[in-house]
Amino acid sequence: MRERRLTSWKIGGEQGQGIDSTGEMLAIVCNRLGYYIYGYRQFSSRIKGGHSNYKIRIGTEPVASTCSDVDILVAIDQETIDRNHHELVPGSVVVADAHFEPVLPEDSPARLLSVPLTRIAQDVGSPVMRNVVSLGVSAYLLGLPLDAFKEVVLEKFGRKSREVGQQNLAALEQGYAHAKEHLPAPSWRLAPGDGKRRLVMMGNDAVALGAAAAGCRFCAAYPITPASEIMETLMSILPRYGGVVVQAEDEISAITSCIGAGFAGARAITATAGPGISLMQEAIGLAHMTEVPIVIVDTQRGGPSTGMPTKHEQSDLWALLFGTHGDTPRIVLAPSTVEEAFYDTAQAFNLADRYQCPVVIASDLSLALNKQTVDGLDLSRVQIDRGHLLNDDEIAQAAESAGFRRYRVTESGISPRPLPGQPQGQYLATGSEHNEFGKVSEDPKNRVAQMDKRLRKVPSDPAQMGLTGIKYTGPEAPELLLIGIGSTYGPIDDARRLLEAEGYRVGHAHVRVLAPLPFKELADLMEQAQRVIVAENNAQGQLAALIEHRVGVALRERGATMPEVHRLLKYDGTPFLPAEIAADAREVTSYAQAG
Amino acid sequence: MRERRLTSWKIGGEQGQGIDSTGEMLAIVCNRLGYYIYGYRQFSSRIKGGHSNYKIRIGTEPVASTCSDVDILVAIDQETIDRNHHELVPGSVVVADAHFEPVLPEDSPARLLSVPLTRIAQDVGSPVMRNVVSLGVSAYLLGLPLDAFKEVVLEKFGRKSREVGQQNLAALEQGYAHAKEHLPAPSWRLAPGDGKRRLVMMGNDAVALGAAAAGCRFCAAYPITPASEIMETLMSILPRYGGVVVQAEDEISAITSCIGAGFAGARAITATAGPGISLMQEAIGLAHMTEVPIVIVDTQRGGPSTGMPTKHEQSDLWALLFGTHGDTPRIVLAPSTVEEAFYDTAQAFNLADRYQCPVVIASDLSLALNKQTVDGLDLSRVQIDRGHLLNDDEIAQAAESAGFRRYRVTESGISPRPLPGQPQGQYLATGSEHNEFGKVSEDPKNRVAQMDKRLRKVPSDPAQMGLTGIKYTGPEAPELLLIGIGSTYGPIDDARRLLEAEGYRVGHAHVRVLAPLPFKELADLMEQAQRVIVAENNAQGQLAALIEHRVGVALRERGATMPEVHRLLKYDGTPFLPAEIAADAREVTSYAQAG
Amino acid sequence: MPKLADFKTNEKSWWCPGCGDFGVLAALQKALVDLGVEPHNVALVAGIGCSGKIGNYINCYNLHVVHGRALPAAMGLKLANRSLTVIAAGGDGDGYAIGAGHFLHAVRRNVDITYIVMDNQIYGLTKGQMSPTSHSGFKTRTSPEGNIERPVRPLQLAIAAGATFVASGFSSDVKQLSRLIAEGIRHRGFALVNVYSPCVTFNRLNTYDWYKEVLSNLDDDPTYDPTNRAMALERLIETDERVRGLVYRSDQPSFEQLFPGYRDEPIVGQDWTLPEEDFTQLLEQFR
Amino acid sequence: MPKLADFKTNEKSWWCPGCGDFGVLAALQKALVDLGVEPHNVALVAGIGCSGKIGNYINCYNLHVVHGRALPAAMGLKLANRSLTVIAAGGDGDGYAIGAGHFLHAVRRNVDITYIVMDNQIYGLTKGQMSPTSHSGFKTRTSPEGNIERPVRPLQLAIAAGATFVASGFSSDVKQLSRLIAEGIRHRGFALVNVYSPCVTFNRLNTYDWYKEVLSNLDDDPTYDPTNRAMALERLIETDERVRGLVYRSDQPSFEQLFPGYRDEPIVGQDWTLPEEDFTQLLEQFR
Ligand SMILES: Cc1ncc(C[n+]2csc(CCOP(=O)(O)OP(=O)(O)O)c2C)c(N)n1
Ligand SMILES: Cc1ncc(C[n+]2csc(CCOP(=O)(O)OP(=O)(O)O)c2C)c(N)n1
Ligand code: SF4
Ligand code: SF4
Ligand SMILES: [Mg+2]
Ligand SMILES: [Mg+2]
Repeated sequence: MRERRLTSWKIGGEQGQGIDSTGEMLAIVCNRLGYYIYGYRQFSSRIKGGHSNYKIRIGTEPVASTCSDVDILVAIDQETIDRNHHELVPGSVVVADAHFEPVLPEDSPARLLSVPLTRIAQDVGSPVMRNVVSLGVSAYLLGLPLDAFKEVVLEKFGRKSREVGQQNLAALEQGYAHAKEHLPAPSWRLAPGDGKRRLVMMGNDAVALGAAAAGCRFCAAYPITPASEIMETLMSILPRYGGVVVQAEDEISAITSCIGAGFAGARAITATAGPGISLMQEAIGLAHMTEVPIVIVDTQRGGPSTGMPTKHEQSDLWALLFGTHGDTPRIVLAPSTVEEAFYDTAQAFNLADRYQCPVVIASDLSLALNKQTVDGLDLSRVQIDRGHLLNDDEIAQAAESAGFRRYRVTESGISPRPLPGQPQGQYLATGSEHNEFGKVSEDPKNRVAQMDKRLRKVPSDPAQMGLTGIKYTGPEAPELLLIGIGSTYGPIDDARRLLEAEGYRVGHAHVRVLAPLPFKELADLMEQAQRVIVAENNAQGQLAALIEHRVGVALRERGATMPEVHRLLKYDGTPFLPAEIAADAREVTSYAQAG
Repeated sequence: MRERRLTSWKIGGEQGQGIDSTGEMLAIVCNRLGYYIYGYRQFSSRIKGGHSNYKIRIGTEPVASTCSDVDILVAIDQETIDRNHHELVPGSVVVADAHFEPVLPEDSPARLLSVPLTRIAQDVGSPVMRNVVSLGVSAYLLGLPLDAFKEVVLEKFGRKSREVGQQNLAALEQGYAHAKEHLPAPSWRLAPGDGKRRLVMMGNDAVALGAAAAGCRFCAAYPITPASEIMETLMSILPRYGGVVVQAEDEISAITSCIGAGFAGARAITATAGPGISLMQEAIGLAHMTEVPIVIVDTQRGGPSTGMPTKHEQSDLWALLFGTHGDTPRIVLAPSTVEEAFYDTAQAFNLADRYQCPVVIASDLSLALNKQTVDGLDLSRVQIDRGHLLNDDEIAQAAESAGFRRYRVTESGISPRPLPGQPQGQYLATGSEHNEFGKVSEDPKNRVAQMDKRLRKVPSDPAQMGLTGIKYTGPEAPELLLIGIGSTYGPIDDARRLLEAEGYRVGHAHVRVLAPLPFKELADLMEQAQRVIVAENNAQGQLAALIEHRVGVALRERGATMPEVHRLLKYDGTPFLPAEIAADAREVTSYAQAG
Repeated sequence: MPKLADFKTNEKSWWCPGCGDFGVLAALQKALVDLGVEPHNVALVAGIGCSGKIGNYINCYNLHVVHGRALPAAMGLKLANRSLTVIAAGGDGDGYAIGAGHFLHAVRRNVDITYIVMDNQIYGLTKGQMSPTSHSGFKTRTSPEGNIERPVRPLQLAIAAGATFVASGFSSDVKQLSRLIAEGIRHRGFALVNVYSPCVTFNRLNTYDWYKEVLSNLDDDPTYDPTNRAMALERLIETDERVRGLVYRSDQPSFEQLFPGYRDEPIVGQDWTLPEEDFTQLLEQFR
Repeated sequence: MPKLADFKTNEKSWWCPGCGDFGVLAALQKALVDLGVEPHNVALVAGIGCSGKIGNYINCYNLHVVHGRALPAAMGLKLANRSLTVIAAGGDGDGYAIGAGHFLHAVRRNVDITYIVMDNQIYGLTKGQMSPTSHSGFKTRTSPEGNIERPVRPLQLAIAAGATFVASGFSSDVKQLSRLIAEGIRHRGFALVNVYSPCVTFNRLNTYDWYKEVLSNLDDDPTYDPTNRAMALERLIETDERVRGLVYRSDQPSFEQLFPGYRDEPIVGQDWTLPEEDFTQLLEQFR
């Protein structure tokens, strides 16, 4: 039988019908067998009902994006077929519950396999187990060992009661048996996995773990999709280490509590999405002005306002950079994979402590919620750097009769910091303009000195902060440069491979630090490139505008010409497919050749 | 005696010592005598105590800015001399209260006139009237008729009681008499005013009047410096016309109430400063998404956070343009004089109704609080345009069984609007993404259609909205182009005159609409200019960055080169002085010539 | 006269089968029919949450705002158009967590709106975190070892803040609930109708059965006097607010009645032109 | 032992001569001295307002936040460093207008902080607008024809929201006030000390003389029992809150006592490294 190294499986049905848990179980099985997976859930802002689906790409090598193809579609209802059949490719199959008398469009390249999922489930106990039956069928079709599934099903349902576990086990086995007996033999099977149990996580898990690993012991947040899991996970971890997690009454309270905790020297985090970011804007300015370190996670979703709470988007970039009133320097990290979300979060705490200001992690819904295989996370790479804190002796030496100069104007702009509880370090941290002692001051000279100090302390280039500003793959002087941020890494990388295979000299520069923007590195790359495409998930080209500005100025200063920045914008709530990006790239380059 | 057509008078003392009211009285007197004035108050974020001063420039022609020169300084305490003596010019005088035994630095070009202000005041009733005594002295020194002062003093103090009025009158007269008898005769006097009583107003007055004139009948706001007067003035006007003003519990409530009122078809306004703008960011997105017209005034002050509440700044530009999460088109007007504040505010309501979105007035502390002479305000220039509202018949015709298509996708992006209370017009206005009927929808195609509709409806150029994007003065192809926004109009214009007199070919382009930015007009001007200076009151060059970006792209598209954008940034809390701008301009041009 | 069908929409409900909010919707629609108001003269302002979706299913003018802000929007709406029946609605999180400040101030301002809170003692839409009305000890996604905060007591709080109309409903008893809502609408001033509306998906503690057992019906109690503030507070403390019926009402002037120069016509129907004489007069103070 | 001078700063006061807030500052400093805490072990979080400037004049760790947010910041601070004495302070507008929501939630969360509200029934710093505690009918810059809103009653509200310590002070009686503050600090849990602190510049209604006349002293009343919730509420309603002294106290576990795994050492003093074994263990759930 033909072996495939990559396939794509999808299940769909009504929200509340176990769509999610079926996908989760398959993901775990695959992981345990040593495959790489990428999961993509589509769901809506309601609890039960409404179409929902879960696609899992499974491969023997890392999979970094979703795709538009489906090889196996499990349909719990007709709506699943209606909404997803366009993804079916030649040779694909639809496993549909016979119960609803499934119909496949005539011109579909797929083959319909009608399976009495509900009936089998009913026979072993209850129709709700139809999804587990479908998992048995899927095991057969994918050519994966049933035992691996048994283990996972038992783990999941055995917890509730032995009986429930056994029933689900039966459902699984009956599904497998039915498929083996009644379905045509599959034309392919997955090449065997390498048997290594890697990690299957979503970005929110990685952020929570990164925080815990970095010594964060305080979290205050307010529930919101798609950020809630960060608080929930920390709620289960931090108490073991003397940490505290508070579900605040709103986002303003959440971030202000973090400022209180940060002032006290604890590492504090809050996580939210667009509406929360907008509400936090005033307090973000407070953290800048008082120079209190905190970490803020924004899991971007469809905006503006309530927007599309369960849909992916990257449209808070401007708000994160320019959102609070007044002049503040920003640090915004942009992890592009689950793995990076872990290290970036840990790093964010170091940066916050070092530069004494809020640090933002710009995540997005796809990164936050889509499960990805991670090879491993290395705790030893997480080093805690508290920045310039003073010990009691240093404070005693520095303290003057007028008090301690908390906001001493230094060359670097960073002023050494005492913490409450340390003798003689008492000072006033205020959101009002203040002098070196922290006392409120409206003196014009002092104002300029303090403003300059605050603006100066954050370097203008991520390289000066020891950060990788750009993750670049491609030749030295690409004719075409693809630029993206956040979770678009996977699809852009896949598109790059596609294009490369077609002979294009294409590079992919992924922006890993949004602020300070690595404009020099970008300028180096763009100076060489003939065409530049910025692919991002928002309607206004927020990243493109920033690049256009900063790189434009840098290139003009070098006397170089700025290539046109072509915008590839997708803002319909779904992530990019690699094929879409590749198609756009071909068009842009052909236009270039024609033009 | 020599006649001057322009002079500068200043009084200083502790906050709470009548500094403000003395300045106010002089301003009124001058106005009634037919002079133009420009008042500049310096005060701090406290109620009593702390140095405060009030400078009034008085001229026979329009005066549009403050300056660094002082001809007559009235010092109620020594601190006033210490803090202000550097402004004294040759030929100037210091009227100082003998009471505190005033000392003037030896090298001062001014002459010290020690006058027993407190003693005279005490003699006629109470030392608190020392400021009124000083007004009498000032009348003499300026060569202005005492009668005009009497009228104003009586108006002000006669209200309290006849006795208080008479006492203050005596203080005034005694001051004048003392000066006449004991002080050296002044070497100059003001050329006579033309006797026309113009208007002396601050921007906040003009905004409130503009709103009332435009049919605004709802205001909800929360007190904050320097915006409070807008609500307070409307509180005194609107109830007469059936309008309602609510002091909200916070800014979030204020703006959301305005959205409620705007949804109901009323013209609604809220006014705030930076901290309030930051708090309103979420609701601003809601107004965009629901397409509800409202008007928001931001009287910018020193930021970030609480910053410098009583100091001038223009550092909310970015927050106003990019502050809320998600993609929204913005309309931000930027009046540069008190007069424009009136017409712009009235116009803002028309734009809000026409484009069905929030419209922001970007004011700033200098514009909001400094009193200026206004030649007159013409009510007939205020026309009310409600935008595309539907009458009952039109609604009945348009309504379908599924309801009324409130968010119909039209070519212009503007969807005709019914108002609550109109039969058959019922619809859902929601901050969630929605379909044409207003029903919540997460459909990708619909999302794109609605997002495009919202972004499309606001033109990309103010000219297409019938607005003057740039106010330009200068030759056709200036070698040097000065660009500013808001209250810097006066000082830049003064600087332009200075430079012009020195033979520079200098132009002044003042940005009257911040969004949509009049980038084409700017590009036309910048294409010609050899040097460009953007002068603004913030630390990051917020306006310069916008111009650099948008004009940079426009010029590149034209194949033209972008001149370097030189930033002249002042962020010490004080407004520009014309001389500062001129000096910078000379330096930049000389560098250009050398370079 | 409007019929029940007039207040329905063709929108498929997004609530879980069995959700208490269905009862609240039905009761509200019935109350509006009973009061004889036309759909176009009703404006409903809803917050964010499962509860906040109520506006999707009722045919009237609907404003669906951001989380926690239904009350200020409803206030602005009502003060702008005084001839509308204005209802605000939302969840316990929406109203008593993020919206708690607005709630207090709406109560004391006493604008003539009716506020319906669908209190399921949990965050439904975000999938089961504790809410400010969650019981102490209740295990949720954000209180894995049991809630350690003491719950908000909305009825007592409203009375302490000076509410002029306070009712407690149960979504299973549509008849009583619609009567309470209708009374709230008829009340001139701010009316709170807090409704126990079970979340069948995330709250397995405060179920229909649980409520049925614990709720006592004040309307059936001849000794209870809802105009007696002290008695109301006492009963609420005694029963830990496990009551339904009219809790308290008093007659006090509404904001509208007190506001100087207030007119009954909607602002949109008034003449907006500022007379030239008035303008000249206004300018006088600046001369 | 720390002395009064240790809590003073060399900062010149920005308050108007005669402002009530001087008394509050003195009382707080005295309370801290009486309790024997060192300046470096005290953290004061203040809001924005004239009142919020108190942090300028007291030598301790000070955090001056944005308007209305003193309580959440104080909570975060306390939960992070449990060995500090944490005080939150601000005005009536700060605490009961923009901060009302946080106030309610701080009360019910019962974190061990002491909250001092300098209640002058007016907005001082912004020059005389009405505040949520302004009397009905009071003419201010924003109520030119008299306030038409009913005032917030902070003491009743706190008790209705479940407060465990409620006191009312008068800034003229520094002795009593410092005792109340000290008791509030000693109380394990959230303590509200609302202080009538006259604004001599903008409030000509609620003056020193007025307060002296109307305030009755609960501490002098042998029949008053501050552990009796019903009695406390009754007295507050009867007197319209024109009282001073200890209003109510009850012993209930604080948030800290209930939080699972809570440790007494400040977070900053704890070992932050996550043991490798624990990390491996945490990762297990993702395999
Ligand atoms: C500013 C903001 N924060 C958080 C959210 C996420 N959110 C949506 S609904 C909700 C609470 C739901 O609980 P409740 O108000 O009780 O309504 P229910 O779903 O239980 O009816 C939250 C936190 C949001 N939409 N906006
Ligand atoms: C978000 C925000 N809104 C408004 C203000 C302006 N402001 C400063 S203090 C204050 C209220 C002052 O009243 P109160 O809290 O009673 O303090 P007081 O000055 O009377 O002591 C206001 C509205 C602000 N600083 N921030
Ligand atoms: S989750 Fe709960 S509140 Fe939400 S719709 Fe379902 S049952 Fe109702
Ligand atoms: S204005 Fe009032 S509250 Fe503010 S310092 Fe002066 S007296 Fe005190
Ligand atoms: Mg709820
Ligand atoms: Mg106050």
